[in-house]
Amino acid sequence: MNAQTPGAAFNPQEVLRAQVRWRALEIIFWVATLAPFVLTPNYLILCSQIAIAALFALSLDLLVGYSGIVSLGHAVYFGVGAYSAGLLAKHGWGEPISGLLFASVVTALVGYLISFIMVRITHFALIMVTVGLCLLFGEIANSLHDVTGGDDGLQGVKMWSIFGIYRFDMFGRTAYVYTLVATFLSFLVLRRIINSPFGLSLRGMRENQRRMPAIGVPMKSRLQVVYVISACFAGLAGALSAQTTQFVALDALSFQRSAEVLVMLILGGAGRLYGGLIGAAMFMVARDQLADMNPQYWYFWLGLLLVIVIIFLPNGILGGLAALIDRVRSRRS
Amino acid sequence: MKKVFAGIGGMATAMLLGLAPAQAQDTIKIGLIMSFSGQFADLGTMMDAGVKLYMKEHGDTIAGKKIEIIRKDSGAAGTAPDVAKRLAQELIVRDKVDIIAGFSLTPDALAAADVFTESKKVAVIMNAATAIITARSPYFARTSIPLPAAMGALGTWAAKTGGAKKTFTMVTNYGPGIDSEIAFQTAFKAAGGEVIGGVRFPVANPDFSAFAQQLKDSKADSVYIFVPGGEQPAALGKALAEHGVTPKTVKIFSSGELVNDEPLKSMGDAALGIISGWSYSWTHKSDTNAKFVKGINEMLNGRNPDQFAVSGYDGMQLIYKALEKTKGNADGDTLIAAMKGLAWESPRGPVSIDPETRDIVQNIYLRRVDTVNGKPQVVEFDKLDAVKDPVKLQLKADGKLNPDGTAK
Amino acid sequence: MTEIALSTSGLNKKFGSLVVAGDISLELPRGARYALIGPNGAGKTTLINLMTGMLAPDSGKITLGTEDITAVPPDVRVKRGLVRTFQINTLFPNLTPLEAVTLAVCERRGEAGVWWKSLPSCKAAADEAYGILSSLRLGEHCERPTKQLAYGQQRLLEIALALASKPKVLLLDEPAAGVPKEESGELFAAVAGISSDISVLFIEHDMEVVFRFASRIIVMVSGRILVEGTPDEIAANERVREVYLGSGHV
Amino acid sequence: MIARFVSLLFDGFAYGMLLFVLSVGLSVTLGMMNFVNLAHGAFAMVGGYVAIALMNRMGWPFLATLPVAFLAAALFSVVLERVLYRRLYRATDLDQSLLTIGIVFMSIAIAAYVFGTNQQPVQLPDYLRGRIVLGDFSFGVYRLFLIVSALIITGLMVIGLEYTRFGAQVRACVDNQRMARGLGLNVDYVFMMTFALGSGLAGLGGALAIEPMGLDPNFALKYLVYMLIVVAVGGLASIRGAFFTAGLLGVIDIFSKYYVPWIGGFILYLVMVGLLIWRPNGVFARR
Repeated sequence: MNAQTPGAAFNPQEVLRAQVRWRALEIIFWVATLAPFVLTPNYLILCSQIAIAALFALSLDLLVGYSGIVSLGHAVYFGVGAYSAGLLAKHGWGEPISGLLFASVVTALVGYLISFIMVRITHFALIMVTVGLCLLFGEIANSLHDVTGGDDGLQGVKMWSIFGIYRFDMFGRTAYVYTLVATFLSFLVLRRIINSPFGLSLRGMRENQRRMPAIGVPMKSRLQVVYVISACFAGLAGALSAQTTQFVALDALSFQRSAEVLVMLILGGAGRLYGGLIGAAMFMVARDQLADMNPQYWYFWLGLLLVIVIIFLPNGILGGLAALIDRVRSRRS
Repeated sequence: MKKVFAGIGGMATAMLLGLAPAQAQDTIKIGLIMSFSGQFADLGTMMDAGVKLYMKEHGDTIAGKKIEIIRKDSGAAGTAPDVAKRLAQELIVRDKVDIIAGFSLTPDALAAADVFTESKKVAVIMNAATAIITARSPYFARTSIPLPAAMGALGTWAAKTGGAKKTFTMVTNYGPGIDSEIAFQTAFKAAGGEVIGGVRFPVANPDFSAFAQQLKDSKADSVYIFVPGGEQPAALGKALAEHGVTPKTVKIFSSGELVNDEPLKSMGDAALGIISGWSYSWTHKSDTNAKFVKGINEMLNGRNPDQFAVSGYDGMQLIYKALEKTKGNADGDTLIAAMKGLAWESPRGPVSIDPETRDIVQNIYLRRVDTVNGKPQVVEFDKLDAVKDPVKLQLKADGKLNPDGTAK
Repeated sequence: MTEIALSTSGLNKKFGSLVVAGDISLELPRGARYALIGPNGAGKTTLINLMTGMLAPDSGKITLGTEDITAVPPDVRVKRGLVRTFQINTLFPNLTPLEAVTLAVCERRGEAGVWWKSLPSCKAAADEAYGILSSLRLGEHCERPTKQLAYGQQRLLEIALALASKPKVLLLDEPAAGVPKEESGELFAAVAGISSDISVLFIEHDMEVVFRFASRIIVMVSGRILVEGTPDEIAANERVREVYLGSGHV
Repeated sequence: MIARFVSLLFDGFAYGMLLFVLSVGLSVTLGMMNFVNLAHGAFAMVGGYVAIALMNRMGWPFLATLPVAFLAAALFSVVLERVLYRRLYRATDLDQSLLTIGIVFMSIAIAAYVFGTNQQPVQLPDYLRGRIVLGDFSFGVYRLFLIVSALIITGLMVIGLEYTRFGAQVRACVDNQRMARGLGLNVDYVFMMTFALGSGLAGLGGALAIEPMGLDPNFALKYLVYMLIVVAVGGLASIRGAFFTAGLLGVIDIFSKYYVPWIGGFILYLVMVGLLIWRPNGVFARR
């Protein structure tokens, strides 16, 4: 796909612009996120949780898909965000939007502190340190029973209405609008980040860690920035979860949550911007539907789904689709 | 283009109509939220067996209405109360259920409390055992066991009759564990005993030897234990036996889970002499229970029922009896009103729903592990009749209980 | 006296008991074309790794211009103008050449850490990147993922990436490694076209090429400099014949 | 005082040895074959259920079930290796983890379906129960048994990998696959056997773990994290590393729970993160 009109002088800027341009499919995707209001109004609560999971997966994609750093402990940031938002609301400030901002700032700070550890190590040790930190934070939250409620969860989170008008209702209408808007705005920011020079240097790190210093890139500080950004958005997802369910459980910080979000991302396809979104939707819907059909043994079907995807669609659903389209195209031409 | 939009619009309308079926007047939908998978899957298995058995015995119609059950798994992500809350919301919004029942764990029930208050739907709690739960929503009714009631009775007995002077408490560090620790300690001290130490261990804890050693080093003459279901009772029991802590050396008082069938089998003779205070054991002698045990045996390949099964059974019983009274009206206010004061003969003995607190009133049995037919088994030797939850009695005495049974 | 662009004095590096760099002292004047030769395992690439900071020396000093850079991290050395290429392609397989070189240019211009601006807004960087690619005849391939390029084109991209950092000193580690002899001419034509302001030190095995392009030659054996001199001096040197040319031609 | 200290040390070490038996196979597959096998816990669970079924349904003695547990898990893993894993040897770590997590999910459901959700009770023979009292000191017999088993396994593995022909082949395949192939080694076969060995050890660990840890369908997931910790801190493919790490972690866990129970697992994870930052390749890694 050459963006140049034949005969015109080559314009490199146009080539780069063609890559970041909004595509029709993207617009359709986001318009489709509004469909549940009309098509499945009874599923809005699930939809809002999908939106939250999608944002969480997107924040992880920045690390896994774009920078090539695997984290199996991303729930640390989700949990910190959830507890900050939850505690703020519990202790008298239930305004949602400022709560979100507060939580993401707190999480970004935590992410900044943790990033000093992260940039020192690589590979398997790094993955295990992320696991370790996740477990460590879980234990801290558990032992601070008086503050966090420990295993009983943080109770008494009371959210005010958004703008003093829209109450979080039982049907999840407000919750879905709220999480969808937050996720979409975050997506815009993340999309911009990925399409920025900084985003290009992230992809450079993913592609070749050895070359980067040789073209003058200070890897560590670049990595620290991406850790902070990723943490910030994961925290935002956590805060959204705390606010819409008005409850925070220890589970927010669990290894399971970390593993789950990674599964969603790989399922959808890492490093593809929409991979996390699609993976989250697929995973959550599949889990919901399978668990309804077969509450005791649905694990089996979910496991089978993962195995099938990996065997037949390596690189996730979007990766598999892209490969398929490539194959069809090359056959035609 | 216009056609496409028209098509989408038509589809949307069709789906809207399809998804919101006119509520059939002759069906009552009951949503069951239980941990069918995960760490506490067996709790769900047992509770559900109780539910199924009751429906098998009593049919699936009541007051001319068909009962339809929708099962939801809250155990998927381990202990995830936000999932339980979402499931409750979805059952009400999406599946249009009339009644919700189940709730394996305290956090699940607490997280979902507001949903019932807001939607005015009745929820029957079949396990979650922390005292305060029923005070969190006026639509909660409970058929399991308010822990402090049983543990308080056990504490008093331990100090007065059981011969314990200095005790050590070991509980799991979450709501029910802390509840029962406080209840036991308070009652034990009030009856003249001394609490010389205690430990709270995490919900996920693979090895108990450090805690067994602590108990041993405390030189206590007795110990009180609370652990939830799952792998903990057997693991803890074995760690104690391994460190030479058996009822022969240290008097062991516990809640019911420690002496359920599986841990008893694993502990073997080391369990002989453990005293527990609880509302149900399958060894309870009554005709109702004999029939119930037989039913569960058939359903679960010979496994004996435990507290979870009987709570599930009685939960269904409560719903059926209340619906009978309201002639099939499942409206929240009507139904909860009908539940208040209901009394029936359960496999565990006579039970009723306290009209003030909507919590269960039942006998608490004191039991000892003895050898029966060559195997260790729980044997009842004493009971306290019609025990109410002391925590809520205290709230009431302090004037902190609303007329609808919620806490101020 | 000519201005010295890069110098090392007394560089030492050991892996266990193996000496990979022993007392290496050399000077690279501004605008020079020096070749570094020696048999396999002589420590040529290790020397480049030491000079660029990818390995830390056990002792010794590295000076860029007038500045001691021994303790300066690799990326900062690049910013100061000391740039290298790799013997084994060290590229970004899924980026296009345009993206890769734009990245390097942005980095040099201090724009690559900017996350709030969109990439296309860096017009100057993109134009410059395209200019570099065109000058190496990669212009028409700049939109294909790197992994799809022919091997020779990938070797050229190695050099393009280095040039994007506007080096003062360029260290080329076997630029024509793995390229068939008939195509290597094109690569060295590109090397020859590098601005004469830039000092170049290149590793190469093909003696013909070395004698054609280098003004001076440094011969390394077993981690030490054996001899340094003009091509004629080297060609005439007995010890070089013995140790290097001899063994190479047997 | 000394008696208490010795007792804690003993309990912790025995607990660690159990972790060692469960994890050492993962160290082998992950370290030597470079395959992220998160289903290692599922293999352990297979061993556990096989042992339980033989004991409770067919009346086998406990000790006789152990070799069968080993073989069953090894066989099961070979089938999976042939059918699924082999396709992913060259895939990314992420794809490997997703596949194996999928297998874990399936194994949990299958175990729940076949054996029920309840804890499987195990009644050990009398000679493995109770404790030995030596003056002030007392030791649980089963824990002693665990320590002895772990020592035997370590000994056999070290000898097997360093002094036998098969061991030499394994090391050759790991060091340089291409060269090993060139030398005429059947790399596929060596990998399959290595994998079977690693999974068999997991199965054995699963059978040994029923007594102290219990067994239910969640076993496949519950102890995965502990296994990963042992492997990471011990250093990949290092049997000695896994041995010492497991022992150390067990002791730290028991000591911290004894002396500072209110912060429970905190110290264990803190130590783990600290060790990994200090020695990212594993504390006992040779490199």
